[in-house]
Amino acid sequence: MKKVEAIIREEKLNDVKKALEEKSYWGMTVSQVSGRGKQKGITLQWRAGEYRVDLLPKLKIELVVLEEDVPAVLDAIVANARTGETGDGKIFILPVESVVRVRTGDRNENAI
Amino acid sequence: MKKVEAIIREEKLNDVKKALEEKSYWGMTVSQVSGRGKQKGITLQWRAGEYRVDLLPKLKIELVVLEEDVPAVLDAIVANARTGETGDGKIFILPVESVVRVRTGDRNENAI
Amino acid sequence: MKKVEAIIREEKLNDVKKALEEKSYWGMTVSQVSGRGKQKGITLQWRAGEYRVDLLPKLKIELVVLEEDVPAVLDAIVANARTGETGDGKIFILPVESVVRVRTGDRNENAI
Amino acid sequence: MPISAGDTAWILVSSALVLLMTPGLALFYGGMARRKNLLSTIMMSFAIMGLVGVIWALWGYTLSFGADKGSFIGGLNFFGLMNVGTEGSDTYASTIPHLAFMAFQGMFAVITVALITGAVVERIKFSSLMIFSTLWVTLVYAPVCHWVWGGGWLGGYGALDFAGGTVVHINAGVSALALVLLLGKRRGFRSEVMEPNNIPMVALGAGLLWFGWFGFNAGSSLMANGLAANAFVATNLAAAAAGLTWMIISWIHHRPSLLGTVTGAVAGLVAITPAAGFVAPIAAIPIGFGVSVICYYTIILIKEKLHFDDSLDVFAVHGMGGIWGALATGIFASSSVGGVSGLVEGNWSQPGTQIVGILAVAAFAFAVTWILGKILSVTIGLRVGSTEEMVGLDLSQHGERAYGGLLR
Amino acid sequence: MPISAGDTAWILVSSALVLLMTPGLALFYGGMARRKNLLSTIMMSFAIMGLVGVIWALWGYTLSFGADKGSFIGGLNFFGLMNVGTEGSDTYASTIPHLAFMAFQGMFAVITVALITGAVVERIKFSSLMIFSTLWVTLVYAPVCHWVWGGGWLGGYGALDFAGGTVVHINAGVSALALVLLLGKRRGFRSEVMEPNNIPMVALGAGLLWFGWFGFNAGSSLMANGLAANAFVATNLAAAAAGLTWMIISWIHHRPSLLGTVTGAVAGLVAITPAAGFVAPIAAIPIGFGVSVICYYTIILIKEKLHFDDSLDVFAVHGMGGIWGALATGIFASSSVGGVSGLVEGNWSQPGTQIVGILAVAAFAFAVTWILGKILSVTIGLRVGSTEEMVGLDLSQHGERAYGGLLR
Amino acid sequence: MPISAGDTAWILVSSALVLLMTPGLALFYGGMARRKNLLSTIMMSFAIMGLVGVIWALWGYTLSFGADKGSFIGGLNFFGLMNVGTEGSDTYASTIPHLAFMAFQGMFAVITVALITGAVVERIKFSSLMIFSTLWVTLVYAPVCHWVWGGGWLGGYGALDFAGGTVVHINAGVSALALVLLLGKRRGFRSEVMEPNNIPMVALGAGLLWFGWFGFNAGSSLMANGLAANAFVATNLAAAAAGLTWMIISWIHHRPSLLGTVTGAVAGLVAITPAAGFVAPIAAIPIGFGVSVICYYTIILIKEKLHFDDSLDVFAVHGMGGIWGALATGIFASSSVGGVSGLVEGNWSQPGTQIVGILAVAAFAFAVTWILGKILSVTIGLRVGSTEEMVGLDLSQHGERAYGGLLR
Ligand SMILES: Nc1ncnc2c1ncn2[C@@H]1O[C@H](COP(=O)(O)OP(=O)(O)O)[C@@H](O)[C@H]1O
Ligand SMILES: Nc1ncnc2c1ncn2[C@@H]1O[C@H](COP(=O)(O)OP(=O)(O)O)[C@@H](O)[C@H]1O
Ligand SMILES: Nc1ncnc2c1ncn2[C@@H]1O[C@H](COP(=O)(O)OP(=O)(O)O)[C@@H](O)[C@H]1O
Repeated sequence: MKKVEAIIREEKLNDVKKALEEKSYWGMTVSQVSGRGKQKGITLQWRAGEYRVDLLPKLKIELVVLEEDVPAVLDAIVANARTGETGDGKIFILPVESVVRVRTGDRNENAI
Repeated sequence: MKKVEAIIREEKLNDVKKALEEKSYWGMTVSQVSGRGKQKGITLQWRAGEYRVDLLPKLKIELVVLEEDVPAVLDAIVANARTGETGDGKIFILPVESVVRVRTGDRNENAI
Repeated sequence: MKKVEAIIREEKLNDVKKALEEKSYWGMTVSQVSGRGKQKGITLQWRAGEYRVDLLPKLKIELVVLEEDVPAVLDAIVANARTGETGDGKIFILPVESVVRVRTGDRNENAI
Repeated sequence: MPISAGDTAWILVSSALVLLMTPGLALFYGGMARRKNLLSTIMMSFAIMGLVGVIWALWGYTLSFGADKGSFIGGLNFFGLMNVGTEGSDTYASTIPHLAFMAFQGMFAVITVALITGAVVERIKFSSLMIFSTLWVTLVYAPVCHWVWGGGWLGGYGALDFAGGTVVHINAGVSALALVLLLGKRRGFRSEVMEPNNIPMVALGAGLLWFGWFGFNAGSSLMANGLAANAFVATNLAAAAAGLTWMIISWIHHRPSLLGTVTGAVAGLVAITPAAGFVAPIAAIPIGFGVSVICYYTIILIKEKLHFDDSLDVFAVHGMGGIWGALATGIFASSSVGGVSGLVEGNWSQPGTQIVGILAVAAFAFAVTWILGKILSVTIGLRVGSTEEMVGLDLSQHGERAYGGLLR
Repeated sequence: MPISAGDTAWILVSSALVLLMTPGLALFYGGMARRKNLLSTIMMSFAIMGLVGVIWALWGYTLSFGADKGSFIGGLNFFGLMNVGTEGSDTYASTIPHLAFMAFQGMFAVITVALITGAVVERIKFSSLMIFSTLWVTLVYAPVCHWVWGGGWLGGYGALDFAGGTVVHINAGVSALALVLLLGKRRGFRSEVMEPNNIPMVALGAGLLWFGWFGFNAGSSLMANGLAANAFVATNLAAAAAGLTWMIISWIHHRPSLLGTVTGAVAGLVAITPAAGFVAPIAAIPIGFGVSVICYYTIILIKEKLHFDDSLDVFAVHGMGGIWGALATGIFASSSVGGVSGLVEGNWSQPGTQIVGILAVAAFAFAVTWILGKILSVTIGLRVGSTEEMVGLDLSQHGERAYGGLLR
Repeated sequence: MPISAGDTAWILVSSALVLLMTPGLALFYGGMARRKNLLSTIMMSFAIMGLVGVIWALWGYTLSFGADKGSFIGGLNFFGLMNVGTEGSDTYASTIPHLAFMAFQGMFAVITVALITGAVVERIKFSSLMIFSTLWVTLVYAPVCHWVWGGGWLGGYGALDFAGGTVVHINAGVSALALVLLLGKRRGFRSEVMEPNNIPMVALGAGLLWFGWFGFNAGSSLMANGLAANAFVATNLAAAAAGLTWMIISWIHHRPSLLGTVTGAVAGLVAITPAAGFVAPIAAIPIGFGVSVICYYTIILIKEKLHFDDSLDVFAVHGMGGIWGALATGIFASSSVGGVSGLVEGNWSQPGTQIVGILAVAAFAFAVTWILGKILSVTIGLRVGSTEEMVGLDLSQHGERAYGGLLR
């Protein structure tokens, strides 16, 4: 099993969620993060004058899926989180050694 | 060393924390996440009419522990985060390659 | 590739960020977490009387870097997040199997 | 007539109370928007406090209350506050300084324009809103205000509007509807969940509105007298009854909702506005009950059946609430309160007169707003771009975000 | 007597100020609850504004201020606002419209019921609270109000209560205690940390309460005169002195606390309530000092020794603060202010009279509240289920959450 | 002269309005600080409401308004509110109770001290601030207040200050600058981003300030009369014009900013303060326009060129805004309003007189504040330790945090 961690733009969550849903990847965990990368921040303003913020709001989506599902999940995310501008985000794939469903105590494949 | 990532109900944190404490797993990191899974969301209401929210508030607990401690930690979490209803959460176990304690620079076993 | 997950004090973010920047590690993802460890909490007060909070605000910094960059990153974080008091935080290193840049679809080394 | 210190104190306080309603509205609306549009929503009200505040002194007051021109509009004799002094006016509220009357009326103009914004939040271009507001207060608000209160035809005709059911609420509500039709829906309307970002903020806003509304309604008696007390009690009772009613409706459908309760209270305040100085206070109970039923189901109709994106229900609450209030004034008016009888006292013609007022104002407001909106739409555009809308208006229109610091 | 515009202006404004106290209280309490119960806590106050607002007009006012029946309760001559008009009343406040007096008194009834809710937040069933409020305002508030201000026995007996130390604060505080004993503790009380979710919101609420309390106390002179000014100054000084005192106590124990400072200010406002029109303003300093000491250690006693879960310290602040205030009125009353001397002017009997008032109201309120609560408890139940409590009352009782959007 | 109910009602309400400004300021400032200093920032205002509230009654009022001693300070005849009663004063505002005048003036003292705190937030030691406030209100505020309004030399000399441009705003603004120079910069000033934590809170604070300012300015006429109405209208128009101007300036540089708009409105309120009862209302438009231009570029100058860390721009907004207002009063004063002509009516000497007032107050305030600050700095220290500053003043000074619950 793998954990897919995708950092995306906040406004893309709905599209990504729907795309995953259609491929019946329903389970996911989302959290608010701030990030920086190629995108060099945004300019905001004080009462007078401006300033730059380099850590921008992003969302992190975490999905734990079977190894064979990783490509499909990646496709769904990339296709729907893209705008083509810097700041679109990154996806990281991490190994997961086991999974437990709290409700039942089921393990691994049965628990996803 | 392993990282145990448990997604649980918000209201279960105290019980889980206490159970881990009793087994002397004190160190942990908690964050607010939103998730969906088998639990199909909740119904909230507008001024008039209703709507469904599918991403529900959950908490993520992260514990980095020695491999041999994983079963005990899992037991403590499963036993205390369960309600038996959908939405109880998931636990993921990930490999951790090394650990550093910032204060001392200690590594690995000594740093947990 | 590795994921470096550092839990640090909130007030140390700026120093850590700058140190990483100087070594040209620019990309990172930051999130708000609460943690406990050796640091046994802080005392706050009600209207009358006091209470202890054991989960304290921390920040989690996540950086995905090439394996060879890990030591430099660790050094930068440890050197700049330290105060010497309990509560300075922990760093975990996790394996990352692959990385995708959403904007371009680039993979792995090219995507970091 | 000499200036009365008691009346002056009351109208100055009432003016301050009505002024406070606009920040109250900013929070009431702001809390219901999504977080990425929170500042933008609040900004609309504050910008209008500045813009309309200045316009009112320059030409708004004189067009509304200047010497009557053909029963349609006021003349320019009060342009730039000329001839508006510390003595009482001959025409209006002679026991208070003319400036106090002007100030009180100005607060109404400000909040009326601000009310409209609730319908267009989360997608209107800020520059267009500023131009629209300038034109609207000049070409819609001033004439309608003149018709009803400034010596124009509608007041003369006998349409009753104690504190602005027609001038403020129907006017704003119907204009909001016209803009909604022109602007179209927000991206994701009815496909994405659009949760209010901060319901406690909505409740705070509602609390300030309720508080300020005493100035709005009881101040409209323009003296600190028995009529003011009558309006005061009717106002409070309508808010209470309507809040309670909406709570019960939401309970029947689901659970007793705070958002519903405060919406109901505001709807009750809308409905009692035209009636407060014409009906016996106890009539506020049926008026408040009626308005919550009407507005609740209007929201369902508009949003779920017609699929109009009247985002914060301005037409449903202010338009329909104002219409019900105007009608209810014709029904419940009591000659012992405001000198005019309504239907329940056997005056069968008053509801008809009220309907003429409703239709005239609604038609005028809709038509002129539509034309103004259309012109803006084909020239500089009414709507922000799609990316700007997705990112949120706080960043895209104002270069700010509501909650700073590292993270949200 | 003819209506005075100045007095009318003052009482209408005061009524509006007291109305604003309930939303202020909603925020004050709301900020101290946990986030999952934030809307629920706010909702209690707003629902009561609706419910008691309507009840007051229907039967609350007449039971409190109607023609005296046996020194115990008012008759039905003002039922449904019958005979309550725009002229002055013969009996009460004859220089203002009777409706203004009625409105002012109604605001007191609303906030008194709302005050109680602080003790029962985070676990009471909303439906039971609504029924309880209906019964309590009828069977406890109205009689006690009648005893003290409506021509009943306690006012006649000579117990002093300028603006509601007994009628409002002791009444609410003791009733809160009775409910606390019936309801039991919140899950996790004293084992889990229950942090206030939003202290800035508490401070805002306290600011609105302080502001509104000028209407409460200085408005209780029912004229815009020297006595009103006396009450105004005493009110401000008590709030200031008590806020400062609580700050210092918290500093001695730990650090100067904002939550403590604003709690102290509110306690000072409570304590000065019965005294404001009877004592010289400077007496507000010892009164304010005393109340903070008393309430601070009462909280410690109640929560840490007795382990009663008086969640937001209603008994400690309003009950004990009100008792101290009533006593202090008997101590510091000055005949040159309100016509009655207290202990320091050598009138040894006044404290005794005050104690009779305190005991009578406390006993009555406790007993009737206990009975009402018990009946509800054994019929429909007073408390939400354990899962509902854990999930939070916002979701379980109201189907809403405070902060929408993707995440919290 | 007998007490006027109308005037009394107005001044009591105005006092309540000015009281509300301090919680308003707490939120206005609080929202601009960083989250870790949010409670601390709010606490400063609330602690000062307590501290200065008590001091004013004990010795502040008498030093300001007691029998004149050498044109410099008031005598002790009103010490502890001695001789301040429910009758009108012979000297001040004879149509209202002396206590009402005292209360009204006390609210000014409170907010003036609170204004200063904006310059020193996020690093001043709370204990030092408390001592400083005690000394400052005694040694700076009371004398300056006496000079201008209490029968001292500056009022006699002919310097015009209707509602506190000099006494409140220049006084606070210049004192703030002195403290800024003594305290030094916050850690990370100009190297780290210091975002306002909550702009909606800033807007709410601004709304409450705007509302309360009607009491501040229009209440300063001390009667409910034409002059009050004049001041009322000027106040609103200045806020509107200045808010609009600041919005446009921010738009020219970047985007129309909400933070800018509300800052502008507050600056407008500052500038009109000394002028409100001396200029024709329409003059509020140039005054409001001017103040936003001046303050905007002063902020840039102070923060970006001089690198002074006047954290929340107290000198820029209140100091410079107050100076412009005082000057503008000398320019636009109209004899038909307040009996004195300014430059535009051909009185070339009035601006000079105003400049004397500005310089005298600025020099005195700067010098005494500097000395007080220096003494504190070398004795107990003005500043928190570096770790305390990094952790934030909420935890380090007050042992509290703004938002409780598990996470932020
Ligand atoms: N090396 C990295 N480690 C962790 N997170 C990263 C890293 N690089 C980028 N990110 C995350 O991805 C987000 C988008 O990265 P960015 O480089 O701006 O996008 P793009 O590659 O499309 O230009 C950042 O805001 C940050 O949260
Ligand atoms: N495949 C998944 N990947 C990541 N997180 C998941 C996944 N499935 C479930 N979760 C997380 O676990 C939480 C509980 O899942 P759910 O299926 O509702 O519980 P249960 O299995 O007890 O019914 C979800 O809200 C989500 O945060
Ligand atoms: N075993 C662990 N698993 C996960 N997070 C941990 C663990 N131990 C500590 N942490 C995180 O690191 C933070 C700092 O730990 P602490 O032990 O207080 O620091 P130090 O080791 O410097 O004394 C904690 O607040 C928590 O977030």
